[in-house]
Amino acid sequence: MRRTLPVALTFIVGVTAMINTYFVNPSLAAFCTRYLARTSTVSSAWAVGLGTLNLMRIHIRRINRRQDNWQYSVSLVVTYVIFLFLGVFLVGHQNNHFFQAFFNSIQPHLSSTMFSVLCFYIASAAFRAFRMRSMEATMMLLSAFIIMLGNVPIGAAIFPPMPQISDWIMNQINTSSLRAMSIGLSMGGIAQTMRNLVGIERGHLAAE
Amino acid sequence: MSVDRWRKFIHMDKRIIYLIMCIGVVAPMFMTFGLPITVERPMQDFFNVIENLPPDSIVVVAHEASPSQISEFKPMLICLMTHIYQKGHRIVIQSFWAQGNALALEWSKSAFEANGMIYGTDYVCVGYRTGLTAIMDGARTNYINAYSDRDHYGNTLSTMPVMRGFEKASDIGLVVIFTGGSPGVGEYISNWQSRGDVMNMIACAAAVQIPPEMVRYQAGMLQGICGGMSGAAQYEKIMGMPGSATSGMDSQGIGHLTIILLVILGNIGYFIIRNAEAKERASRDAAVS
Amino acid sequence: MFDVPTTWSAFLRGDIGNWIGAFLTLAIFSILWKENPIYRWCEHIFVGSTSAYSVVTTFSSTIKTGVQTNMIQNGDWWEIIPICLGLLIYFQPFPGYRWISRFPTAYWVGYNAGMGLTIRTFMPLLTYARTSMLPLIVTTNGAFDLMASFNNTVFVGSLFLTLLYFFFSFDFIARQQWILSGGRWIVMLAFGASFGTTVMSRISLFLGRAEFLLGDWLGILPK
Amino acid sequence: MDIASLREGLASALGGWLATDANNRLGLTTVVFVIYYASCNAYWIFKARGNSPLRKLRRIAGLDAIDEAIGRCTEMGRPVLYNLGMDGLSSSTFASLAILSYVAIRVVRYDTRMITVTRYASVLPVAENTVRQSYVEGGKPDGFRIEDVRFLTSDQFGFASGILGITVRESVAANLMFGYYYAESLIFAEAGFESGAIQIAGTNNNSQTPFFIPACDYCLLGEELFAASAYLSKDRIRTATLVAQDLGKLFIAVLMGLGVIFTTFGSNVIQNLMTLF
Repeated sequence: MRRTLPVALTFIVGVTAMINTYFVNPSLAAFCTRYLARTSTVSSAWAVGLGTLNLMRIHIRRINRRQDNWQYSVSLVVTYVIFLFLGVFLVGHQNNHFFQAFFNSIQPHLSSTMFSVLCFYIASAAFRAFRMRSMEATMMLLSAFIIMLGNVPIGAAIFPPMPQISDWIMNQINTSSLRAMSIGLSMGGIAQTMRNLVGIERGHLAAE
Repeated sequence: MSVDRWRKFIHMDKRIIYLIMCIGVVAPMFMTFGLPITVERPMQDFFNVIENLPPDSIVVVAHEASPSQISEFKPMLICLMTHIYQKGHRIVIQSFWAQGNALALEWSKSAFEANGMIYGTDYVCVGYRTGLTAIMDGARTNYINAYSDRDHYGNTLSTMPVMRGFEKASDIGLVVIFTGGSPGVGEYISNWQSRGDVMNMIACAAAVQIPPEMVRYQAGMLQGICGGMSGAAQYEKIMGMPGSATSGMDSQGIGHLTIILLVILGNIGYFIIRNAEAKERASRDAAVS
Repeated sequence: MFDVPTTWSAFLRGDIGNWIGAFLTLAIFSILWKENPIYRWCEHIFVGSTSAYSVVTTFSSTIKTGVQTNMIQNGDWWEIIPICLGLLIYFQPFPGYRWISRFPTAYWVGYNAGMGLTIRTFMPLLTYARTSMLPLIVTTNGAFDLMASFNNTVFVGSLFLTLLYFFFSFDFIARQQWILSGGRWIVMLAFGASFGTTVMSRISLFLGRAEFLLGDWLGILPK
Repeated sequence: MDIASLREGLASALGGWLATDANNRLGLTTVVFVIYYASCNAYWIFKARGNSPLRKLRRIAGLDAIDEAIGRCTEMGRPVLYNLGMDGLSSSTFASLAILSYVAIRVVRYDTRMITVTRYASVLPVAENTVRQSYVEGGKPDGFRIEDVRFLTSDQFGFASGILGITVRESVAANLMFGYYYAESLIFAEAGFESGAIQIAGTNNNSQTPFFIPACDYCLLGEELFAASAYLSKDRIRTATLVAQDLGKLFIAVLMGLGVIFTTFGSNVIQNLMTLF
């Protein structure tokens, strides 16, 4: 019962949400958006709390036991507490001007810098891995090469038809192959979801 | 180079690669090479749409962007604001991304200052609101009411000269959508275009967003596209005002070339080492037998 | 509940904001040299601040509106059910009662699985099929169009080769070496092209940061 | 055959209750396909319950390498890092959870440490349960350490920076990344390379696979990620669903093949039949 009931809940909720989209039935559709979807949104909001409890537990334990890097955990917990305090007690919560200004003086810089580190990683990954070791690697290297040259004016300056060749690869090979892969991926995703829905895979249920 | 040198080269510290890449990208910011830029069809169409607008039109600039798009969108905004102003149209900036409005004002500041454009007369920013569908829907009957008669700074919209004759979405002459993801072009098309309010739509797309917007361009939903940094550079070229995108394209060119050269050299090294090792093995086998 | 003067926000948006931004930017870039204390410190700040931010936004936009607006103002008392269901997840850490926390998880898995099997998940498959039905022999104005025919043949050929490569349980296909290697080559060509197109946007990102550091912060960029 | 009148008849018969799409008119075809796919599943699952031998699966190198990666961690005494991907409870995360339970059982058996990370808090309890279950099945229920299943933040690059730090500081020896990834894929892969880990990755985001291929030792291409659950568990019913999945693709391939043949000879019958309602 402790195992069957959750599996049944999964199945009933899932099938209702699914069936709804196949048929035109205003009352079922209204039920789904009003109750099913809302329940999912509201109840999963609590998970965020569980997540941060996990985060805090790890770092507070690290501080208590003076494990490696505990000083950094202090800064994490302090930042967390400051932001939580401001967010909870400032008027308007996350829409408060100071909360926004404070968050925006930190997050966008960190986030876009972390993102832009990729500019260097992409260069080093290309240098390290693009070797003509096998036919496959050569294929990947060649097309990346042509596309890169086709994308910048320098490519056309070196070899005038380069943009056309790169367009051809994009339109004929990239599009078609990715389309075939998307077909496979959707089918795979569907099969995987179905296994979870009918309870063939139930690893997500808590152990006793 | 000897085989050992090559071996050292292909196993070089990746920090050297980072450094080369950094120099390759940053150096052109200080000295522009002026690599050739050709204006492509989608960009020419983009330009022509603005050229052919009836005078004194209202142009909505939907700046659906986040800070990381600065290098692509800032030069586009500068050209776009100048272009629209020179053609004698009025600009209304809006955005459904939390930071989009403030970013649009900040990034186009130099264009506003250079042209002497006046807030409230030549351009206005209506600010961020949540509830995209409700607002876009409301704007179809009364734009000012949908934005509760307040602009980005909390001033009254309806008394501003820039808003004269602008009641509902169908009064808009053109929507320019800056798009870096969702919400983006799709929302404007489904809310305003497919319901017949505004037919004229052009897009400024971040590089990652070019392929889906191209599909819309080919389907005729968008009349023109200014795509990525190369689009911005083309715009600067047509407008005759070279700026950060033109030098950015030099950076792009050198950056791409750096990666390409690294890959070529890496492969040359790889083949030289492989040949040397094969020879070594052959001579060792010969010695054994 | 309290508020602070707007000058505080203006202060953060001014020059001091540029200095904070520059420091954080350089700290993150320092990871390229090696993992170091300054990066580590920034990383922890990053995780702490964004984590708290997501707690604040989620609770105030979902649970607070649920309780304050929907339940108390509009009298929609049924929302107590999802709130209680969500709360059950907090039984997770207690061994004897852990099974209770299965109910919210089961609900989420069920709802998400259901949304993953809607008609909209199946439709694109058939849209792809329909839009890929290209004629292999194209005639333009009554004359045979070699280029278009060749393009369509390549398109359909690489589509089918890729599709066949991903059949797992068909022994017949698994024995055809030409499908396995041909399919893999096509896939690699496609992935190489995707790699090549992405380089541009990554360089743009770094250019953005470089402009911030050299222009907004140091002000040494030529105008 | 008069397509137009057929269309009209179907529209008046089905219009009130069967959902479709005004532009594509694929409603009926989709339902036919769903019924076909469901019956394939039913048939093969029924068959799998018997004793008749099922079909053999094609080899997937990336999945075979998982054992090697865990073995190496055990030898070196360094942890495994398991990344559940950047998506909430979607199909890719489900697939990743299936691989996680396989990996976790081996980790328990070899007494190796494994750090599991997830971006969304709603995945956290699910991941925790999966790992805990493996410890129970492995006979070491007390060996489970709650701090090894971690949530950091749902901010995309905040999470990426955190994982980058963990990978390098804990000097992981195997970096397993399965699930949906966005642009940060290369950050994880470079971090794993930096710490000298064996890296195996698989994502259903085709625009990120090109970054995993050069940076990782093994990379699952496309839907190999979804085949993993059946492939690793060797469970008969899961294999049956995989066969049904292949049959679903076969349907589309045959449809497409017919379409190509018909259009080549100048007839649009297949397209018209597909878009009746």
